[in-house]
Amino acid sequence: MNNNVREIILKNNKKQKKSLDNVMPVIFFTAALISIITTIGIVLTLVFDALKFFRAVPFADIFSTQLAPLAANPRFGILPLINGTILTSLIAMMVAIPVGLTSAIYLSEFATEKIRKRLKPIMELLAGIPTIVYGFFAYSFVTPLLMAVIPGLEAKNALSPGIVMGIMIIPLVTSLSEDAMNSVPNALREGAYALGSTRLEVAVKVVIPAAISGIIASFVLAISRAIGETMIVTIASGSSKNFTFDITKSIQTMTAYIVEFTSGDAGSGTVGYYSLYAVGLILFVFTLLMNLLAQYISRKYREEY
Amino acid sequence: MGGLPLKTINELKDEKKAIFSIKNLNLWYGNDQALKNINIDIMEKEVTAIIGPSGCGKSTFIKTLNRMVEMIPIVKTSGEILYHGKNIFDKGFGVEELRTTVGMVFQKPNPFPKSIYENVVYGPKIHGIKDKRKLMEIAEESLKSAALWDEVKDRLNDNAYGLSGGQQQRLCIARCLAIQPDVLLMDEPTSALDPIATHRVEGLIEELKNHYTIVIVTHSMHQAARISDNTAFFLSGDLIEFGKTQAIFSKPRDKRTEDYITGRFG
Amino acid sequence: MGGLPLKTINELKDEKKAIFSIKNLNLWYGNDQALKNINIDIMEKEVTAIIGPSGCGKSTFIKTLNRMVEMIPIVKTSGEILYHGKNIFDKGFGVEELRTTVGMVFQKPNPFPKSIYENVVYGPKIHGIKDKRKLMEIAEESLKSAALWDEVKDRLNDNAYGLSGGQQQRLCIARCLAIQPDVLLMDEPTSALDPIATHRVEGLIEELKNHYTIVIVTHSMHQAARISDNTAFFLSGDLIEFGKTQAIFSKPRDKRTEDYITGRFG
Amino acid sequence: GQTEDEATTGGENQENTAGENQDVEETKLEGAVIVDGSGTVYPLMAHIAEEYMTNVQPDVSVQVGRAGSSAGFKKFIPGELDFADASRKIKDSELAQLEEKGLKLGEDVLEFKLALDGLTMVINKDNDWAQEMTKEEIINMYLSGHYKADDKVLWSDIRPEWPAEEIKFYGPNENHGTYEFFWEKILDEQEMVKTANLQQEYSTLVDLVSKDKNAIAFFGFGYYVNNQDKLTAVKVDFGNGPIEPTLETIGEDLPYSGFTRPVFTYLNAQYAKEKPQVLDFAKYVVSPEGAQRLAGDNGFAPLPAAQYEGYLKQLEAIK
Amino acid sequence: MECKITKNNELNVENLKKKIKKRIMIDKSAKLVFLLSALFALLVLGILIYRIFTQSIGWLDIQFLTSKLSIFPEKAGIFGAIVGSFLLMVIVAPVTIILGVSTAIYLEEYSSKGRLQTLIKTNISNLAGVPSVIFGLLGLTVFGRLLNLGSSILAGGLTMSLLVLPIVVVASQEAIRAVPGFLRDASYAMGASKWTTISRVVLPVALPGILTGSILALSRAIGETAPLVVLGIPTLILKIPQNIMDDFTALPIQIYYWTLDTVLTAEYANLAAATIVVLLLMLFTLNSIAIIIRNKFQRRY
Ligand SMILES: Nc1ncnc2c1ncn2[C@@H]1O[C@H](COP(=O)(O)OP(=O)(O)OP(=O)(O)O)[C@@H](O)[C@H]1O
Ligand SMILES: Nc1ncnc2c1ncn2[C@@H]1O[C@H](COP(=O)(O)OP(=O)(O)OP(=O)(O)O)[C@@H](O)[C@H]1O
Ligand SMILES: [Mg+2]
Ligand SMILES: [Mg+2]
Ligand SMILES: O=P([O-])([O-])[O-]
Repeated sequence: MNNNVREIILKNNKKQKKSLDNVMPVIFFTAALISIITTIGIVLTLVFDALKFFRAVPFADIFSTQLAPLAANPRFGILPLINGTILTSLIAMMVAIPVGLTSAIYLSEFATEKIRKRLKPIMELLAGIPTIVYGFFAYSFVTPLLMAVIPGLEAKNALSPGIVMGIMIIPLVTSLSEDAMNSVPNALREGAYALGSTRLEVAVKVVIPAAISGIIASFVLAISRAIGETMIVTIASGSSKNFTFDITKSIQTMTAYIVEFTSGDAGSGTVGYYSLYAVGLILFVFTLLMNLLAQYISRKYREEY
Repeated sequence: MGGLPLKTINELKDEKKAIFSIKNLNLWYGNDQALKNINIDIMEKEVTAIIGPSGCGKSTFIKTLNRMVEMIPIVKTSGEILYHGKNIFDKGFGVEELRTTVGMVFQKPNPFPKSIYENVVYGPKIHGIKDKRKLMEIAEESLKSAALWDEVKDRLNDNAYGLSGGQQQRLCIARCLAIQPDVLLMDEPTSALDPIATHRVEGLIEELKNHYTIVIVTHSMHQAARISDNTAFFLSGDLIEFGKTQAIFSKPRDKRTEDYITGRFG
Repeated sequence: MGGLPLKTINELKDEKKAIFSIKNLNLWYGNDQALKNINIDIMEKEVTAIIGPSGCGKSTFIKTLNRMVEMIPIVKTSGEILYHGKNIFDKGFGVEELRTTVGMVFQKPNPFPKSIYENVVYGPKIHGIKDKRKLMEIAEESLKSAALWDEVKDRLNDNAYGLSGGQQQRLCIARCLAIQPDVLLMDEPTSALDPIATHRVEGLIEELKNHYTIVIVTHSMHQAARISDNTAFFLSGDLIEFGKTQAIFSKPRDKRTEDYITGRFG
Repeated sequence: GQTEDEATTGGENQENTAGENQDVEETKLEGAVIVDGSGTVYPLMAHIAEEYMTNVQPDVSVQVGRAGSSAGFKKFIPGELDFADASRKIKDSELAQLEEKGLKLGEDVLEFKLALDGLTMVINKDNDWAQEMTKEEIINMYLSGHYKADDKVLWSDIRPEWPAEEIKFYGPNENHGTYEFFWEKILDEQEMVKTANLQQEYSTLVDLVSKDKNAIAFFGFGYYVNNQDKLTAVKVDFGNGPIEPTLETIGEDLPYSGFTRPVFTYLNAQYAKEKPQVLDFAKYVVSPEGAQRLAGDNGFAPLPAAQYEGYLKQLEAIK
Repeated sequence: MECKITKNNELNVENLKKKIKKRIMIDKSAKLVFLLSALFALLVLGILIYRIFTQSIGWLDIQFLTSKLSIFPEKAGIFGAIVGSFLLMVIVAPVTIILGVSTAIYLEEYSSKGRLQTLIKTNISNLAGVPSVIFGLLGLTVFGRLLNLGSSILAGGLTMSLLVLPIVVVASQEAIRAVPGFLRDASYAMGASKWTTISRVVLPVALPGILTGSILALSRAIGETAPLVVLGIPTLILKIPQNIMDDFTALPIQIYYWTLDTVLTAEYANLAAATIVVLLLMLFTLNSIAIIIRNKFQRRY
């Protein structure tokens, strides 16, 4: 045996200060704080300037349908934006929920392993396409297509971005719903099959009710995504500030308002500039609540089995 | 049952015939053969017990009778299972129909996460019975037959997961009975239960055996001896011995059967 | 060895003294006490076997000796373990230092997913030895001591996961030896191995016992009897009997020890 | 077709100027020049910038934005820009803000008139009734409350023989000089119809009008002339019969003068002193190679050469 | 115990047989509908790729990839945007990976289960759901204005880093959690300190998972548009950026502006399509690398 290894090691250990071991945790902790600081940063950024807005504009005006932020006597009714956001999100959900859910049922209850293996990567691909590409697709393909079918459809409208947003969200709904269905114990399926159920009956009467909270959580998350989606609506919805429920008309969402405002005048301390942050704050709160709700619901369903 | 002219119990006893005729049944999981050339007749209105050490193919066999084994994609079968004279593997033979007349009770109670009532009427409902009153009738009758009625009649709308294990298992039996099957397949129905619950379920099975053809997998020799008319002993996929329970337990023909019954292995 | 003046084996035998003195050791996992008032002296350059039925606290005890048991946050201890006369639970006592001189071999071989060479020199490297030539020397020496050199000398840069289980276990031993510990703790080092690999590792341990203080947990009475100088028998956290192996195996003082050794339980 | 022609002429010009400029070029400059403001001026300025970067100073980075004239001034006043393009003259209020910062027009901030633009009323290609309108009709239709209290004006409100369909009013939003020109100079600062859909991007306006039979919008001639295949320009009757906006009719003394307006760029002369690339680009803009040559291509009527020469002299004085 | 004598005539064999046929029919049609629904995704993907690909034909060539931007479609190229996107990644990659992996190490190895850990975890999952345009506002206000970085690559990169940080954190956490405890034990038993164990055993083993997550984060960042638009990237910027303080344009920004101006210059649609093809190819490559890493380094223990 080579005798001096022990001595070298002991000597090294004596002089080796454990500085790294003391420093690294601090570094990591600091890094972990960055994420908290980011959240605080977002909240402060939004609240700070939004407060100026809320102080400058009477509450009644904020909850009006009149929006003309740049006019000589500006009006800051936020309802057109909220309405536009809800309208496009609703359309998106009307596409994403049926298609996403039925796809999930197919993948989880009907498809053979082989088909599942082929379809899932396609869903993943679809989920990985940047939203700007969907925006281009909405503008250059879906809108002209719809205009050919629906007379009176404006060149910029709520329908086309809504549909494309829905398509964009399908993979999210599908994969989260499928996860929820997969976590339903097989014993339940067996129980139902043994009673002579068809696959459809098992899916609809046993699996979906058992997975319902996970499925609903996926819907809520999808709504949150739709509310926060920016580029598709910016490109295809035309930024009209009218308060309308007509999906063939141009509308503006909260996100598109932020983009429009910043690509024009984001330079100064006007009320219009502060309105940007007020809208951002409302958007942030909206999506945060949705996310918390989704987390709450899905935590509940995890407890069930 | 089900469409057959009703007869008195005595008449039935005399005319007893095979409800299932299994002929040269082989079954593979992928490349592993789990059932090897099985030949058995399951007699109508009798109780057939399936015994054998763990992994010998008992569950596989019983799940083949209602084709539940096909839920596993890698399963391949050969041979015939004649049910009322018709091969259940035939193209034209619908598994939904088969499973409607051949009910199954699982090892672990698996009620749906719904109310007790909804659990029982699940079967009738999917088979198209919509009338509320009728459904309630069925629920009551089935729960009574499953000896559960008195315990749950005041809480039919409570979630089934609130029941004890033994109650859940009886609920699963009631759920089966609600669609009036001819045959009941039971895969170790009491092995997940505590002794008291086991006792109650065993009592129920002894009742049921007067009205149904029952195939029951069990690890308990006592259970097999007490309940069954016929016993089949499986060993690593082979049917080693099949015959009257009394005969098998008193003088088994095969040495391996004897070893198993006397607890020398398994 | 290690800093101590070299003596002949005879001299050592005469001067043997306790390298570990365990005094009134208690250990709790949360509220469950796993070790109850243990008192043992582990003698230098001897092999101490720890035996006892599953769950009796063998692993817990051996992991206490190098304070690995503290990796589990709910662990609480009381009492003293004197290592070379110093209490290892003292504030000033560095666990890294302790573990440098008290090596450990686990039940399941756990080489790093690195090359064979990197596995062996891991210890020297983290302890500050950088010289390539020196490291190579250490690797060769340790692998030779672990009776693995001939089998791996041509594939030192291959991944350790390409080795068989027995080879992996010997590699783990070599990895320990590379930092020249005083003590080797072994927790059922052969129980995850097939008979041939077990044989090889056992042979190695018999070699090593000439140079190291070894504490070995084992389920095999043969192994304990063959290898060890002293044996400690644990039963649900209590040290039932401790003494010369020969004495314990030939005439155990305690009835429970006898029952265990003769295979009547455990 | 349109753009291709433009592109090829652009290409030819580029070869010519490349040759000429080789002699002129003295020093290689680098750094950034930041231009923002008018969307009307944007195509012209972007064109000039590109020519400058390809042929004169390839290492200088001229960034051109199109936030709108007012938005441009809002960035120009605090010193974020080297140039602010504008499709209207700088307002007194903006001048006052500049003076607060110690910047005087004529000394620290230089105004260059670049060319003349004709404000053009555009309608859909399928609109075969409103191809000619009087100036009054145009004013009245855009005036809030003039025809309808809810501003849902029908074409038939203007002339009974026109279809009884609702007019869709479009225009650039208040960030834009074009909006202000229209509101101040044409509507005389009276309130505009509330139903008007005002947009940030001119491209969106072109798109909307080109696809809606009942749409009408107003913007610079350039955006019309480059999209003639998609839009129709309304011939405006200023009292002497309908006049079509063309490069021949737009001008202060020409028939379309009623809707003619100059377009500008404002230079921060302090930056021009500090940053040679800013000064150099400013010179290029007013040189014969710059606005003068490229105005026509982009739908602007050029000014007399003397005007540009004056600006060049002004710039030469800086150093 | 009651006998089952009351025979339910609705459950008689004939009746059942008829109903079962109907139910099977419904089941089969539902299966078809569900299949079509699942194939809808495939259909859309097909149309999207086909459309974009055909629109890009004739425009996507070496000249397009190596030229500067131009207002003239024939001359226009996206070299500047490619460099811009690349430099953006040069910021995003190290910042996100360092912050993300550090956070994951803290959460998995150092933090004790407690309120702070829960706070950080909830915070990260909520941060993942914040709309990207809000990150744009944050970037504009904090990096653009407060730190005076304007719309430089650095400002854009830092904004993007925060946006994709949760992806890296979550992926790294999973990778670190998947490192078996017996490897840690082996290291500790050799007298290794915590940091030594983490740096020499845990991180190398977790590396493939961390890399996969990081690549996915990058591919998200490379396609994000909204934060950059809000940050205020100029419409026309010809200069190829040289360093991280330069203003820049990136591939998605270019797609955005060209899409906006499609009505003005029809060929811009082709330029946008060609740029999308480039962007999608980049994403495809990144994702393939991630998949290859995932498959190649599948756990061996
Ligand atoms: N899903 C499956 N895939 C592959 N092999 C299986 C599957 N299910 C069972 N097997 C194999 O088939 C054989 C018979 O299994 P089976 O479950 O029928 O045994 P069993 O007699 O019911 O045992 P136990 O008493 O433990 O329930 C076993 O060797 C088992 O490993
Ligand atoms: N991490 C832990 N947390 C809580 N209790 C534990 C933990 N590890 C062990 N125990 C308990 O401590 C007691 C002793 O366990 P230990 O692992 O030391 O037994 P053992 O003698 O090594 O058994 P075996 O022969 O099975 O390895 C057991 O009752 C066990 O349940
Ligand atoms: Mg079984
Ligand atoms: Mg142990
Ligand atoms: O964009 P404007 O030219 O109208 O300011």
